[in-house]
Amino acid sequence: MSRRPPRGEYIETDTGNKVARKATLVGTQNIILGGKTVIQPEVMIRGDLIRSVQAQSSSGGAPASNTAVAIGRYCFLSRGCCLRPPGRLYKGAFTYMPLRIGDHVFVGPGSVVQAAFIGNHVHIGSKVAVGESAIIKDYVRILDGSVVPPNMVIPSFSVVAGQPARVIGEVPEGGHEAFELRDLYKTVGNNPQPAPS
Amino acid sequence: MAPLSPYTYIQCPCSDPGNLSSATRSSNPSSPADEDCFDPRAPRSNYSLYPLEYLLFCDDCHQIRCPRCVAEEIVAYYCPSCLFEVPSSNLKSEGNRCTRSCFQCPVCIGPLSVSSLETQPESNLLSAPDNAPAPHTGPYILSCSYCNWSSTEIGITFDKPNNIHAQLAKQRNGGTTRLTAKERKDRRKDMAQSGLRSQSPTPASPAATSGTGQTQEPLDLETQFTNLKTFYQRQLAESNSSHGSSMDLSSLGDLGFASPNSLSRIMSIYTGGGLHDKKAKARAGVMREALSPDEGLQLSDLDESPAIAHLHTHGHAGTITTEQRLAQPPNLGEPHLHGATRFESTLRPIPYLLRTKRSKRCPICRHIISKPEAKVQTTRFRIRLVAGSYIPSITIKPLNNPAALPETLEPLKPVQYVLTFKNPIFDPVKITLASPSKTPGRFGSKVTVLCPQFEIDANTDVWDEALKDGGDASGTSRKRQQQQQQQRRGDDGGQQAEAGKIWERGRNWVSIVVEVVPASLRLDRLATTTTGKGQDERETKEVRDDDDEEEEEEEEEEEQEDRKGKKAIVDTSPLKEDEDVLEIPMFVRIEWEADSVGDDMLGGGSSAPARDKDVKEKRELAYWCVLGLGRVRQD
Amino acid sequence: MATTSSSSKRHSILPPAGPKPPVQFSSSITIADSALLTGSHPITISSESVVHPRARLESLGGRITIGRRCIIHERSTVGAVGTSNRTATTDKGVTLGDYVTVEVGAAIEAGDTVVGDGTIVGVGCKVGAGAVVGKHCTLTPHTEIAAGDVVPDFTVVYSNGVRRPDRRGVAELRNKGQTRQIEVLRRMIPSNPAKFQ
Amino acid sequence: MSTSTGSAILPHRSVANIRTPAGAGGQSSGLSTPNRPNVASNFGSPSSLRAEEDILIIEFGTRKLQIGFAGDAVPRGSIWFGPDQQRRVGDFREWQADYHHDWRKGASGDRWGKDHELWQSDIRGFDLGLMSDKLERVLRDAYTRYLLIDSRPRRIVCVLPSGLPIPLLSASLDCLFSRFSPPTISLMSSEVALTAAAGMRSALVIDMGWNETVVTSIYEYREVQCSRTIRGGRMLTEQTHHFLASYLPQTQKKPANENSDKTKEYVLSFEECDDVASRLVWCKPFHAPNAAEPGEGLQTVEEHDDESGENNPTTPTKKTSGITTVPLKSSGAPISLELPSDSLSEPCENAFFDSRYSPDSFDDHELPIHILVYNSLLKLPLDVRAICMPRIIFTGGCANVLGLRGRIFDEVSHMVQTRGWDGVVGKAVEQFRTNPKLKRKGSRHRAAGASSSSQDGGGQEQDGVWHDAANVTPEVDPIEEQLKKKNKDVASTQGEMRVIESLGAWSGASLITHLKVPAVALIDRELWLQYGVSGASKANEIDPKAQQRQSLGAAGLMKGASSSAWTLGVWGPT
Repeated sequence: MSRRPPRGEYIETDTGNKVARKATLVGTQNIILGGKTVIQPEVMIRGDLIRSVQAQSSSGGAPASNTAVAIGRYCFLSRGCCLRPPGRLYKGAFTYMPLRIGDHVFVGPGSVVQAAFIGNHVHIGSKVAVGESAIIKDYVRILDGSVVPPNMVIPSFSVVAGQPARVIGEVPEGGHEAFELRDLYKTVGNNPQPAPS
Repeated sequence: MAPLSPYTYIQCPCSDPGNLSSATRSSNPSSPADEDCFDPRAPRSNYSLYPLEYLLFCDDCHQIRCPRCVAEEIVAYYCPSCLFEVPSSNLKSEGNRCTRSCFQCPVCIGPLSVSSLETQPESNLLSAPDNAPAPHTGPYILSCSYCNWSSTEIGITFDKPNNIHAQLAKQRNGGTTRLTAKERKDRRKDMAQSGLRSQSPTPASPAATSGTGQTQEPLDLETQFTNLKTFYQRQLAESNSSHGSSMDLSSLGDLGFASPNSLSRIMSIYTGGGLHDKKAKARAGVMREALSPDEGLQLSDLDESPAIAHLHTHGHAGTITTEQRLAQPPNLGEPHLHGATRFESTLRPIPYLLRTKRSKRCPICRHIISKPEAKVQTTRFRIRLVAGSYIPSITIKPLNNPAALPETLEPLKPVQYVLTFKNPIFDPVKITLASPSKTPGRFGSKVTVLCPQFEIDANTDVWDEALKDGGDASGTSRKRQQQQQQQRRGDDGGQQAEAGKIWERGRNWVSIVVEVVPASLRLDRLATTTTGKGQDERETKEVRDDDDEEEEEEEEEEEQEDRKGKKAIVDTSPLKEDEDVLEIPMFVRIEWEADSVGDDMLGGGSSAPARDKDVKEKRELAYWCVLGLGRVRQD
Repeated sequence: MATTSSSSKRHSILPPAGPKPPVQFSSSITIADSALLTGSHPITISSESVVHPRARLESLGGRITIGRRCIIHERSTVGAVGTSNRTATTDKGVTLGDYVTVEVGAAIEAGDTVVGDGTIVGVGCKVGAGAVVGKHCTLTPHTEIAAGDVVPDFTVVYSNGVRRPDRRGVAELRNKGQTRQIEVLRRMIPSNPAKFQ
Repeated sequence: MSTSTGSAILPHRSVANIRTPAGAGGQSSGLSTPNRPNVASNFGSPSSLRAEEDILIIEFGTRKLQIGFAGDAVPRGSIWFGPDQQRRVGDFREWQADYHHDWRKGASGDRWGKDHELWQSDIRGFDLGLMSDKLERVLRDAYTRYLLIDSRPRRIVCVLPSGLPIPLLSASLDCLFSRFSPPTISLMSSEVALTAAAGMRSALVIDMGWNETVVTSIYEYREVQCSRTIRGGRMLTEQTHHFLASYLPQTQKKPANENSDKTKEYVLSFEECDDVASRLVWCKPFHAPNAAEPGEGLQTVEEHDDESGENNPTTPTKKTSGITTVPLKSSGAPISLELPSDSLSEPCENAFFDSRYSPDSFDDHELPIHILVYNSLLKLPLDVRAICMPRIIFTGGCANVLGLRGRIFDEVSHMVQTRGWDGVVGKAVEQFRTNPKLKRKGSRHRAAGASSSSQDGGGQEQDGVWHDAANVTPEVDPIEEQLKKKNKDVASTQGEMRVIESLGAWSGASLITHLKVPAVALIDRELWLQYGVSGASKANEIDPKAQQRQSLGAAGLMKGASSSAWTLGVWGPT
């Protein structure tokens, strides 16, 4: 991915986000990037699916908060993954809920994430489907091809896999550093640096 | 097969024969006990090998600690679904599962959620005004949003949306209510009276027992257990009053005492006389057998024809899979299960097993080596001494194209790999490697470590790293050029990375080159590959100047004669799983001189002053590790 | 915020304008203008259905008929030219019943493929050419229905193809939910049918 | 964090947590909620080591391990051994989407299903080290997953089949002592535990286990006699395999290969066959050779008869014209077989009865179960037999095969009626029976007890209960005498055949331990690590009293134990 088209493949924002030009961000005004976050080509983020309950005038939530997708720092959205806010029937009315993502979250290629909350230091493998309004706590590793069922809660330090996904192991004490994405952040962009050996 | 990325496993020294118990020592040669070479594929090795991140390190014993050789202590219990902490007192009373409303689907073990069976939906035309939706009212159900199973399938609904666990305990499948512990106690009381009455006719006749026992529904597990316990305890109490307190213990005293062939002794009981006899009398005197259901007697109903009929009507689909059966918790509400959970209709929602936060101690010096924060929600650790910050990490890359991994390794074609050792500690370390020239197992590949001994400079703290970053980058670019040359030369298979020289050196890392000649996985080659090295030399050479044909032929011939000799010992069973993975066992010895105050190894900056101290002490660490390079192509 | 700049540029890379298929839209449908409609056979979308941005409707393999109140999510492909070399006997490519949901990234191959009323085709599913999926079925994420396979009504396909009957009897409820969702979506997704006509 | 944080955090000092319930829950509370570990019933001083307050009960099986706390009604967890436990730590490949485990090249490819077993009864060339590795890993798993306890030392009670070879026993003990360091381990024979868990003192335990079926006669908590046959779960699964294989297209193509198929090569995975065996295989009800014969009178038999008879519509044999579809994957291409449901009883037939062959054509190690049961009853001394007959307990995995227990019961009771308690069979006997003159003469010199058969063959037809056997029994059990004195009206049943439910060996052990009954084989850690098996002294050299005293006084304290000799009980050297 370190090949360089003449005009930079990525747009590097002043907060250090690297957003691929070939990424599809719908409703950007409702998408918040924490900074130092990488969005690779063909990533799709549905910022247009905002919560609509206040429009329904039931449960008068703060109307200001139109944020659909909030992403923390040092996140890495791999090629072809898709983030979209979870929708659900709320008191008989349908609404979307915001999707909140912490820091150092890796989303593998081709994964579709409809979680309600993703903590810090979470690794989502490739071709994973995270069901609607799932809650994923910190230091969770989701192996490739898993299907996280809707509304599932995944506690910290879990290794998760399967269809449907289940906790199949614990992240060992020595495994925490592996979730760090700072180095990975350096390796992409318009002038990528090689990964330290 | 997906190309597997190179990996490293480390064998914890705790599984050395020295630390193993007598039985394991007295086991087969297949155990990794024999130090001379450790076979990563021996079945036992799987139990002693760990990825680096699973290993801890005791700072005082200066030893690696693996999950097998740490003492654990539980810091907190919590439910993995609702993330509520559970006090350990509840654990004793309520058991090891969540007692709130957290359940797993008995069909697909996805999470179950409580939802209400809503009333008839109003007309769903968009034009229809979306008037205030009906407030959720019971009955409620547990339903799986993945496989769409719902508790209505087993005929269970709930009145309240909360505390499902308690409500479920009161219900059998099909919705029939079940007595709770308390209710059962009351029932037992009045059962006791009726029981006395029922005992007056001789219970010997099944009529009587069935009178009390069979007409009522069979005892469920919990009840039968309780009844038995009270039954026994009552008698122990009685006997306490009659005999000395030690006697009552002797009542059941010699469970499993006699061996099957001691019939004679039994008989002596009847032929009278003998101490045994008296003892038997006394013993038996205090303990009689259960005679009625409320004493825990449960005649079994052998007529299983309804179940059989059910089996034949519902067929394979109606029965549950082995996984589903194993996932089912024991159902206290049912009679003792002789295949009770066999049909889908008998499934029960699975309450989540609780999880724990555990801190770990070194079993030798009792120091804590890992301690998480107590709160369930926090992920911080108070102490976390991971092996990764004490012993060098090893990364493996193919020499020729570091970027892409080769799909598979060509059999009999030499490949070179770069092993990079990174030193995490703040003292320079001396590393000595030893690996067998031929990997153990049926398919022995040739291994040559070009530089088995070298030193790595000390790790430096964060600042230096930051400063060095630029330099590093240039260094890497230099490395690239080198490698490109190497690549050119590598193609004609010439020796480039010369023996005894390290390949590359960085601030706190050193990389060396290992050359391997993967063995052929052909079973008919087995005979030859099991022969000495010399021949392999020949093989590999011949393969290099690539005219395989004739070489093949003479191979064949050789095998002919080889077979005659070797047939006996050669195991030509088909390829086992992972036998095509080229794994190198490597013995790593690390020596370094550390300040006697060993605490400074973790923290970054504090080491700088520490290094000035002249009090040094020599330390060394040695262990086997396994390098997995890749799969060998099957020809 | 920073990413808006990217969004403006993003419009420069819009779908390649292929042969415009003849379309037959109900006046009440909602179709995002970044949806991709290609192919030569006609594409029919009945009343109140929603087509998300970046959804692909390919009528190369035959005509595509989409029933009432269907939701075609982003990146899904209806009428994909099947990998299974199966020649359509008629010109019917794909027929979706009413209240059908095609989730993110799902692919429904062309060639007499039928998806019954109220069926959910989950995230990343693949329905082979000529397959007939019954009414009110649920294909959980990553399910693959082989070409020509038949899935009876009220079937749940989960865990790599395990099938079981759906005994909840909530078809009505689901339709209602779908209706609510459509209400919301048609407010959120700027519809531009004209673009395709 | 979004989700609600945990409630007030309690102190983790085990003292606080563990003691409070111990104080609060007296004897009574122990009764009311049986699934509370026996902290309640510790009338030992609470000052005994805290971690020991809950005693672990571990029941060893060939394929599964059940573990929990003493006083619980059921084990907290039961773990089955399988190939996936034998992977390296951190190897999650079985969960990868693209991973397909090819059972043909499993870690132990040719040994079909062997890696689902903890041990084999044949320990020649068996890697004990590997076994203890397996054991340790499974136990650690149980500790963290099911028991949720830390690794502080706890007393352990092991429930073992009495036939367990010493090497396996000592290896297991080694593993337990060295890796989990319990202060003491006491051994309990699963048969005896079973008996206790049925509320009995004596019983005929029919344990249809995995490797073999063992028939053990327990009398007064003693194993009087035990006989075994290889007809167990494994055979059932293999029969199932042959059965299914015979229906597979590829094997039908080459029927010549059939017998080689039987011997060596497998066409289906063990897992699949095991699955089918546990799900679909059932057992046909008993059919008397000639229904006209009198002595069909046993109640149970009647039930089975008329439900298998024409009059009853719900009879399985009637319905089983139906078809059962069995989907199979491991044979290569996925295929689903259409089998007549009726035929799915064949594996069971072949595995346990083999009625095709005449009874005398079997070797001793492969007797059909009903014959085995009958013989072992026959071998028993008269009064013990009379006690054991109404106390038959079925256990073991194969007891779950639908209809099997009833079938065996009926077979046996049929044999009893037709043959009586006469070891001798054959033409002579038949003539002797049928010929009245001979018979009258004979009945004198036939043993009083043995005569029970033929006469009460008549006597029992009325009410189907063998009062005669009980009455005929000459010397009455002194214990019963004493009991009668004690509480008048209580007599125990004798003579008639009767099957009793037991809670299972684990629950029995839990019960016994909960009642503070000391097991005879009580092994102290220090002693074991010093001497190992060799340190054990012969079972009958031990004075049980001494054992009790020491285990009575501060629970298994070092000096108490080390002061006296110890034994391995049934398992020990004799």
